[in-house]
Amino acid sequence: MASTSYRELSLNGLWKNNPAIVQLLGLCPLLAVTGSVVNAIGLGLATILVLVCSNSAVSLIRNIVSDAVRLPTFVMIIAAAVTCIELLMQAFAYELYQILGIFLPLITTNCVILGRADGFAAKNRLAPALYDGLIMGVGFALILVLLGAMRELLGTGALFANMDLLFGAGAASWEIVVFTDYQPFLLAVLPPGAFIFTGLIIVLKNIIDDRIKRYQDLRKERPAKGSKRVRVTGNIS
Amino acid sequence: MRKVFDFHGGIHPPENKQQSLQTPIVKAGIPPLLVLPLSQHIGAPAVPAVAPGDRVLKGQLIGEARGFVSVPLHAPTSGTIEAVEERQIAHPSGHRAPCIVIRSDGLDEWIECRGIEDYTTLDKSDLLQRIRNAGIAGMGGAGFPSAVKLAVQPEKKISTLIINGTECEPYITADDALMRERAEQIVSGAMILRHLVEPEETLLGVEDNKPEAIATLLTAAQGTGLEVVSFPTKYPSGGEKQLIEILTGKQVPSGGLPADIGVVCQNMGSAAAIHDAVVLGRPLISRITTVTGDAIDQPQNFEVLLGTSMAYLLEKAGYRAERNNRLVMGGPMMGFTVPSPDVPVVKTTNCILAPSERELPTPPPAQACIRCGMCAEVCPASLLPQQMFWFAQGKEFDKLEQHNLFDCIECGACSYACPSNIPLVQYYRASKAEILQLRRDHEKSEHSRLRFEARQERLEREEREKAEKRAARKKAAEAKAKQGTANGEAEEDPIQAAIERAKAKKAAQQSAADAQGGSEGEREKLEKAVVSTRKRLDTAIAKLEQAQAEGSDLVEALQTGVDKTRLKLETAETALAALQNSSDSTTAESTSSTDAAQLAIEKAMAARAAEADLSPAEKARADLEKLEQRLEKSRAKLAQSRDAGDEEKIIEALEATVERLAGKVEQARQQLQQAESA
Amino acid sequence: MLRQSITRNSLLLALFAVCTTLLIVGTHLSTKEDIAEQIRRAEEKALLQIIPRDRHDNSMLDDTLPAGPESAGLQLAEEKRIYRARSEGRIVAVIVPAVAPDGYSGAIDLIVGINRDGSVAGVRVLTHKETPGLGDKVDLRKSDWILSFSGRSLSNPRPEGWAVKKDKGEFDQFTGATITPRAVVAAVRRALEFGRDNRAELFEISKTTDGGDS
Amino acid sequence: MALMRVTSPHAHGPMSTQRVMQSVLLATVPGIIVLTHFFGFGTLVNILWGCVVALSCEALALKLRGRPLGFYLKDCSALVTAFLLCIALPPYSPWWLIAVGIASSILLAKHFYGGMGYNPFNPAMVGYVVLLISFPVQMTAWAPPRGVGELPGLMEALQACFVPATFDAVTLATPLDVMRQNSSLLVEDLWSQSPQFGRWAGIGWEWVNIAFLAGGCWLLYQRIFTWHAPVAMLASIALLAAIFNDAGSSASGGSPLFHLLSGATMFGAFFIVTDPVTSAVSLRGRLVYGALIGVLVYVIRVRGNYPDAVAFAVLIMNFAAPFIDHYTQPRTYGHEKSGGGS
Amino acid sequence: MVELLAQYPLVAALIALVGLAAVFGALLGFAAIRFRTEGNPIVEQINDILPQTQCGQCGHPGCKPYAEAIAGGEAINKCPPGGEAGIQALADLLDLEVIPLDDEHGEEDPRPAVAFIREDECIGCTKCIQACPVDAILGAAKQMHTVIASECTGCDLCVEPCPVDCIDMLREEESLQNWHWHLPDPVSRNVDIIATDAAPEATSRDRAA
Amino acid sequence: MLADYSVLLIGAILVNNFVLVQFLGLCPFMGVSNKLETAMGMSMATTFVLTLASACSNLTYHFLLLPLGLGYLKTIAFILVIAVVVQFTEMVVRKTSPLLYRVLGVYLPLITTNCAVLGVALLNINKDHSFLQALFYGFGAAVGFSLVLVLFAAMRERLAVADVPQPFKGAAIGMITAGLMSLGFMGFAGLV
Ligand SMILES: Cc1cc2nc3c(=O)[nH]c(=O)nc-3n(C[C@H](O)[C@H](O)[C@H](O)COP(=O)(O)O)c2cc1C
Ligand SMILES: Cc1cc2nc3c(=O)[nH]c(=O)nc-3n(C[C@H](O)[C@H](O)[C@H](O)COP(=O)(O)O)c2cc1C
Ligand SMILES: Cc1cc2nc3c(=O)[nH]c(=O)nc-3n(C[C@H](O)[C@H](O)[C@H](O)COP(=O)(O)O)c2cc1C
Ligand SMILES: Cc1cc2nc3c(=O)[nH]c(=O)nc-3n(C[C@H](O)[C@H](O)[C@H](O)CO)c2cc1C
Ligand code: SF4
Ligand code: SF4
Ligand code: SF4
Ligand code: SF4
Ligand code: FES
Repeated sequence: MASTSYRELSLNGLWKNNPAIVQLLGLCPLLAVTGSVVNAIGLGLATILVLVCSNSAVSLIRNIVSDAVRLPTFVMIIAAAVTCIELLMQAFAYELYQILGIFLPLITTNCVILGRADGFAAKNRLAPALYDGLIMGVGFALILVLLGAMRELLGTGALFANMDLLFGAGAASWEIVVFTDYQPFLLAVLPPGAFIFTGLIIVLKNIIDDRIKRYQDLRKERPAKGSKRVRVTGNIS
Repeated sequence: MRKVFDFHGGIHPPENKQQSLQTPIVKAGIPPLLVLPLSQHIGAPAVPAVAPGDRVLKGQLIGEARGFVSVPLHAPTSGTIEAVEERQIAHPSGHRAPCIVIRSDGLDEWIECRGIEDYTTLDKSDLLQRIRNAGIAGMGGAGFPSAVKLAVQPEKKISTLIINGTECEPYITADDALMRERAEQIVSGAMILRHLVEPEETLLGVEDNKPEAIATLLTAAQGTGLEVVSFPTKYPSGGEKQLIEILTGKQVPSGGLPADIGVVCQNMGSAAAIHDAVVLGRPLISRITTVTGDAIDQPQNFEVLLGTSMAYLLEKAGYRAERNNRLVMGGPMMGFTVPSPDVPVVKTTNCILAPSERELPTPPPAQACIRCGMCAEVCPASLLPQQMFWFAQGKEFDKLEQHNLFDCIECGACSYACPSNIPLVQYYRASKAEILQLRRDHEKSEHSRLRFEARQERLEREEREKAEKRAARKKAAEAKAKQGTANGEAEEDPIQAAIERAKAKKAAQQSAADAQGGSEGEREKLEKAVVSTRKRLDTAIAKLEQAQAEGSDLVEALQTGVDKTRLKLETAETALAALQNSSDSTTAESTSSTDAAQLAIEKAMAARAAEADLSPAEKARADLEKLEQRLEKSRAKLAQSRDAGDEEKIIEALEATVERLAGKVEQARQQLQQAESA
Repeated sequence: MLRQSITRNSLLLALFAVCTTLLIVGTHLSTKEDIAEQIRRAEEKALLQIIPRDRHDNSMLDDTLPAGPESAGLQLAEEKRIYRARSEGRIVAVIVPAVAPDGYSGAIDLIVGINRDGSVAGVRVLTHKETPGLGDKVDLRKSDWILSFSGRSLSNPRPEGWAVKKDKGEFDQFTGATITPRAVVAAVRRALEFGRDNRAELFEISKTTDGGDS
Repeated sequence: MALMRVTSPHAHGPMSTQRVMQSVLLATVPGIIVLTHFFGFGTLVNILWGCVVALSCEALALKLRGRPLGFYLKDCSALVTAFLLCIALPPYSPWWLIAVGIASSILLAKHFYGGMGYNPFNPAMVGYVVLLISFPVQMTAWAPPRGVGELPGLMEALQACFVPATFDAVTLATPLDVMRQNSSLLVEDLWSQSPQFGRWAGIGWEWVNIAFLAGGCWLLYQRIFTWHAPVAMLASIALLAAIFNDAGSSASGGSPLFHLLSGATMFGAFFIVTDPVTSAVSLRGRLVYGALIGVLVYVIRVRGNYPDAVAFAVLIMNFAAPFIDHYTQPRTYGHEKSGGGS
Repeated sequence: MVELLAQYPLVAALIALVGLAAVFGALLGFAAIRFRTEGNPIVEQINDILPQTQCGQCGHPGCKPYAEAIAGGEAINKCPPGGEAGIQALADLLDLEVIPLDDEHGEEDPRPAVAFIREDECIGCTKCIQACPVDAILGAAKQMHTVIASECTGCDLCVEPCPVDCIDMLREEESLQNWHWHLPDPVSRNVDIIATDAAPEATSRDRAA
Repeated sequence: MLADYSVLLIGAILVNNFVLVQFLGLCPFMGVSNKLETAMGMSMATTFVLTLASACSNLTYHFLLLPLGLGYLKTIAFILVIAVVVQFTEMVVRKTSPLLYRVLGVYLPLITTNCAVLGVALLNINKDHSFLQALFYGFGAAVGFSLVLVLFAAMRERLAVADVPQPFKGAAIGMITAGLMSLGFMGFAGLV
């Protein structure tokens, strides 16, 4: 695994194995807090932080823990990271903390984090683990923001409202009203919209993947059929 | 009036029965040629008891039953056996099957038949034997050997015997006509059946759309204790299970037989045939067949000798081939289409339906299932056809079985009712077959697994033993080294022989391959052969070298292998080169790049030059001759090894060879024809 | 072996527990004050919207009176608090919790600021379950209808006017939704009446010293 | 002519999918006539525009999926969806509302799932609910019936649809709305206070329901569907209404007759609940399916936020239909007990 | 006591969490020893689904090793003899998504094949016997060899080692005995209207088959 | 009293359904719903663990964390409690009923990362539930989760044989279906 290149890791986290829309992990926050961009960014940042911390920590201790207590240890590390971030957010972005509600502590059970800790960090050195955490987090956050933007735009006709919750009073003016005199399409911001739009993002990804695959198929020839065969009965002398 | 019950579902398709009921039953006469498939029913095919050239009399045994679930076959008229060969038969697959072909002599000369006046004196097993010997297979549908069905196990007490005169399918009137005209025979047959199974009651079930038949049956059955029961017309009330429910209110348990609930069911036609067999001593050699449909000028019922070709019958009834879109054996609901009118009538041919396009139009493309449930409403087995259809589409076999696919009687009511025109029954048939295939496959794979594991174990054991032995040998060798003796090898001969044999063979094949050249496909094949042979040669040489290095005792065998492969390569290359040369010299030059090929081309050029002035037809003829010789030889070998009582596996293998060669001969023959016509 | 496994594993886990606890407690201790401050500020925020800082100089959160189901007119379901805003010790306004129980989809929680002169300082909806797109316009985030109460009092408009336009009152309703504003208007009016009836207690006006501000 | 080789059965019944759909369209006609009589041309305009949008959406989806247009368009299922959705929409809806609704129906609910026959949710009801939660203002604007308010003419109806900005809609709460909102009055007072109540239910509404009942009965007679689901639904509504109706306060939810003849009850029972694609398949399953829809309709009407609950109840039960199917397999011939489930 | 502890948040937190963790760790350690599981029953179930052709096309020496690999997380689409149906069954068992067969490993051949040795060419070298994973080839050194058709799994492993290339893989031909109805074909490939069996191609295929 | 609890139950099962309205436990909802059978197993396991964890976490909070003034440790404490409950359940089930273990066993470990479990524990605190209320709320949440999971699984089995366009196959159509389900569940708004 050590040979995994950073390029590969990036590609995986951002696209090929995107935690949110490919692995379908961490769906709860994805759907719950993406009513607006600012919520999405807030939770996205929190998730990235937790992922980076937990991946690094797990990578550091990977040789100490025994199998039996592996998972609980990881969970504890994650929970600690989450709690710290929760406390910090409470101290410095209280309103956002209130909006995110229980989904902030619920980062603890975001399967992406435990999954990366167990599946990657526990087997790799610090640097790749850290990078993996970062890129997975970014991949997750990007989907969060994309979904948030789609829903906010359709649901309210504007984008980047209330950014001051996260970026201080100066950000209050960031709001862009895209459609004036817009008849809000409330479905987008209501729970059903969250599901449907996530589904549509997955569809979009499938279509793009399909295009890419077709393009690649045109360019490179397929490996020979049956090329991976082995002799069941060993070598015949 | 007896209480009759209803069953779930059912449909009311237009009956279309009156067309064929205008005239009484007509004797179809004796056609010049009769073709009798050896397999006319469920169960093992009969074994021919005659050889080509034999003269047979009407009613003479020509096919013997083999096994328990099998019935014998009799000559429908007198004549000579013309052949025992594969012929097209009435089967939905359109495949050919072994048949006995009789050329009738027109004399219609009966073999001596001895009926018995009073069958009650006969032992029951004798009586059954008579029915069996008369070749009676159920005439209502599946053609299940009647004697088997009647040989009820003693522990199953039969309470009801049902004679099935329902004839619920549209168009068909064979049983109706039989009941109208030969009610006495039926009643007599029913009495024999009653005597055999000793039921508490015997019911003759007839749908209420045949008042005339009911009336005649009632008269005939007077005083016999047989009860004629009529019930409302509905398709498929004639299905055994449905009829049993109608008449007794009981359902045959899933996977069980009617006998499990004390019922035996026979068709009216079967009953009449049993009468003939027992009272008159006549075997089953003819039956009533309805010929009907819009493409027929005079729809009517025929009494047909089994083996009569459908074309003959159709002709008699005034067949308008140009109007006909499909030819169905059986009714429009359960019947199957036959590939051509030249197939023979068999024991289960109750109807030949020749509809026009307007009458039974070509099915339009199916639409999506809208789950309307009309199929479920009409399904007599209370299944959920739409669910089964979905699962069949998704190949979800577990779910299909969960939804009781195997209780489907393939009656077609669901397809009839489906507004989306989905060929539901075909899905069920295919799925049933696939599930059965999967079961067999799974059994086989279990078997393979065991063998594989056994082999692994054996190999491990051998490995261990070898290791031990090696250790022992080492010791021995050390001891031997002191003695300093050497051994010469002697066992050369068999391999040498094998080489010779193979060489001869290869040569023959080679020439065949040569002659086959000419077409583009051939060239591709040859090219592939060259490449693959070259590759093989390389590996063979590598192997040989390795073996030599290791001093393995297989060096010689490998050497021959290498030689042979080299030879093969050469010949292949020659052939290819020649081919390219003859067909397209420009491409030949560009493609033959390797030295070896270049060399081979030159070598082959000469050979080609000699052959080139042979015309294609001549070449093909020569080819054919060679092949025929080979075929002859391997036939001989097969016969020889059969005589010698060789192992079955070997015989099988030889049979396969013969078949393959036969195929090739056939191919060559066609080529020859083509060449000649060209 | 069993014992060994148990001790080893529990020790390990305990070790991690210690580490994580240290981390958390550390963070907790260093953010404690900030958080407390934030919480207060958040609680105060709604109050401050109604009575801005420049009108008072006390901490409203610490100057409260109890209110509950027994407080006639407020229709509260549970115990709440009335906040008082003072300027130089004198109560300039109070913020009264109120409930409109007859919203379209259940109760609507409000706070109503009442000035010493009996006029409305401001109204805010705290929680509601009204239909999104219809009744939820009582929320300031969706529309500023709620601001139309500011400055009104029981005499402005006259009692008949304390209703939505459809009921011949003075307050706008929303297209397609009458029930929600109707309920809110009624609740605000009741809150004002409560303020009038309990003026003395709320504004600490003793009967005798009822000075120049009536 | 070569002989055809096909499986049995060779005969086919008279039913075709196209005919089924056309029958449903035909059966809505009495209802539409009565609707038009009481509420003006709004519904007719809705339907016309809806059909145009529906066919375009269907054609678009087919095009994108590379399917032959003619073959699929002629099954008329898109028209049925358009008819049913447009009947359910308030008359005089603006064109974009209808377009969004139909697009949700045909694209989201139908073609995302593979087109006709594969959709697990009733397309018309998906369209309706999407609109209801997205545009509640427009969706709760029912015109007052003839005799209570002025009826706009045909031109005004067209104007309402295509240039909605210039049309000033007159709206009135529907009887179910009124019933839902007033829980403190006696039913009799409610009746006398609100102009929209008629003899048994709302003015106009009762006749609309009776017309749909008639259309439904005709479909039943034509054997387009079985009686199980609609009867179960109506029975359970009536039963619940009878149990909880104390003839006094409006909090008790109204009389059985009121429930049967208001809102979309009959329309739902005979045209929505019977949608074969999205309902349970076995007869027993349909009984359960219909009855549960009835229960949900009653409960949501009386206790929930949405006065006419048919659409929600149908969607919720669509969701449960496969599960119901799993446990209501009929007893197959020759089996001891029903073989359903595991 | 409690009040006392509450005074010192650090101590309190430590006691609470460490206490919990210690109890937890003890429980887990106990469980780790006490409830250790041996073997993996899922392997047997997977192996049961694999076709046991033992052909090695999946890249493992036999079906069992592949079953173990699948249990260890390998993709389920590498067994050509099992084909789509096999993948479907595996996906069902393991609750995975059905994926198409990986054709790097070969293609599914719907018709089973049986090896056949042209015996007059066989030189009796026994290579094929060594190659056969299920011992379906009979023969002794320097004698003619033959394949027991009923035991042959059709893996074609014996073909390549044969030095004289006298082994053919014979496909089973459709005959009256093994004929059965096929599922209706889509009318044509580019438009998938659900099939009818009346499609001209379908019938011609049936006839040809 | 009884009415209160039934309101709590109905609220948790239908009106504020954990999966469709509150967005909790979505990963197992999407991941373990391909087959009805597995969904059933998961439902049973989750119901048991969720109810138990809800009650236990409530006890932990009220009798350990609150007295010690350690409210901020709730996340980590709860996750420990949940893990213990899951592990403990697994042990007990394995020991006492191998049959049940075969049905539930594989799902139990998955539950630790089901955010519905932690979510219920946290919501209990947010809503100030008493022990009994927590028990009912946990049970209601679990039943709500199980209900939609099982119905969804049955529906996905049907979708598996539908002619869904290629890019929509699998997770995408699953999501859209969940969306339409949630659309239906909006009808329950206002019931309690
Ligand atoms: C494979 C097979 C085995 C049968 N075995 C028996 C049997 O042992 N005894 C018996 O009385 N009938 C047996 N039957 C006959 C059936 O019960 C039934 O009568 C026969 O298939 C004809 O029914 P049908 O024309 O409705 O298809 C068997 C049928 C089949 C197809
Ligand atoms: C759908 C269906 C319809 C059938 N219709 C008849 C019928 O009309 N008349 C009849 O004799 N047999 C009919 N059969 C065959 C009977 O099931 C049964 O095989 C037969 O009566 C047994 O008698 P046999 O063994 O003498 O043929 C039908 C079978 C099926 C599956
Ligand atoms: C789905 C639905 C949601 C509604 N939501 C609200 C609401 O949130 N607030 C409200 O006042 N009325 C609501 N209503 C009530 C109706 O719109 C009612 O007809 C309206 O209040 C009457 O007002 P009008 O007199 O302005 O037409 C709702 C109605 C429906 C059908
Ligand atoms: C009796 C009957 C009722 C129907 N009801 C509906 C309906 O409520 N909504 C709808 O969109 N389509 C309905 N359809 C049409 C059709 O089933 C629908 O377009 C499919 O759901 C699309 O796949 C109905 C069809 C029939 C035969
Ligand atoms: S009759 Fe045809 S369309 Fe109707 S449910 Fe059955 S299979 Fe589907
Ligand atoms: S063919 Fe099978 S499924 Fe169809 S109606 Fe007949 S018994 Fe039922
Ligand atoms: S590819 Fe061959 S060896 Fe591998 S699992 Fe399949 S059959 Fe067995
Ligand atoms: S490998 Fe070929 S030559 Fe050798 S024994 Fe087998 S069949 Fe004969
Ligand atoms: S994020 Fe909620 S269960 Fe995975």
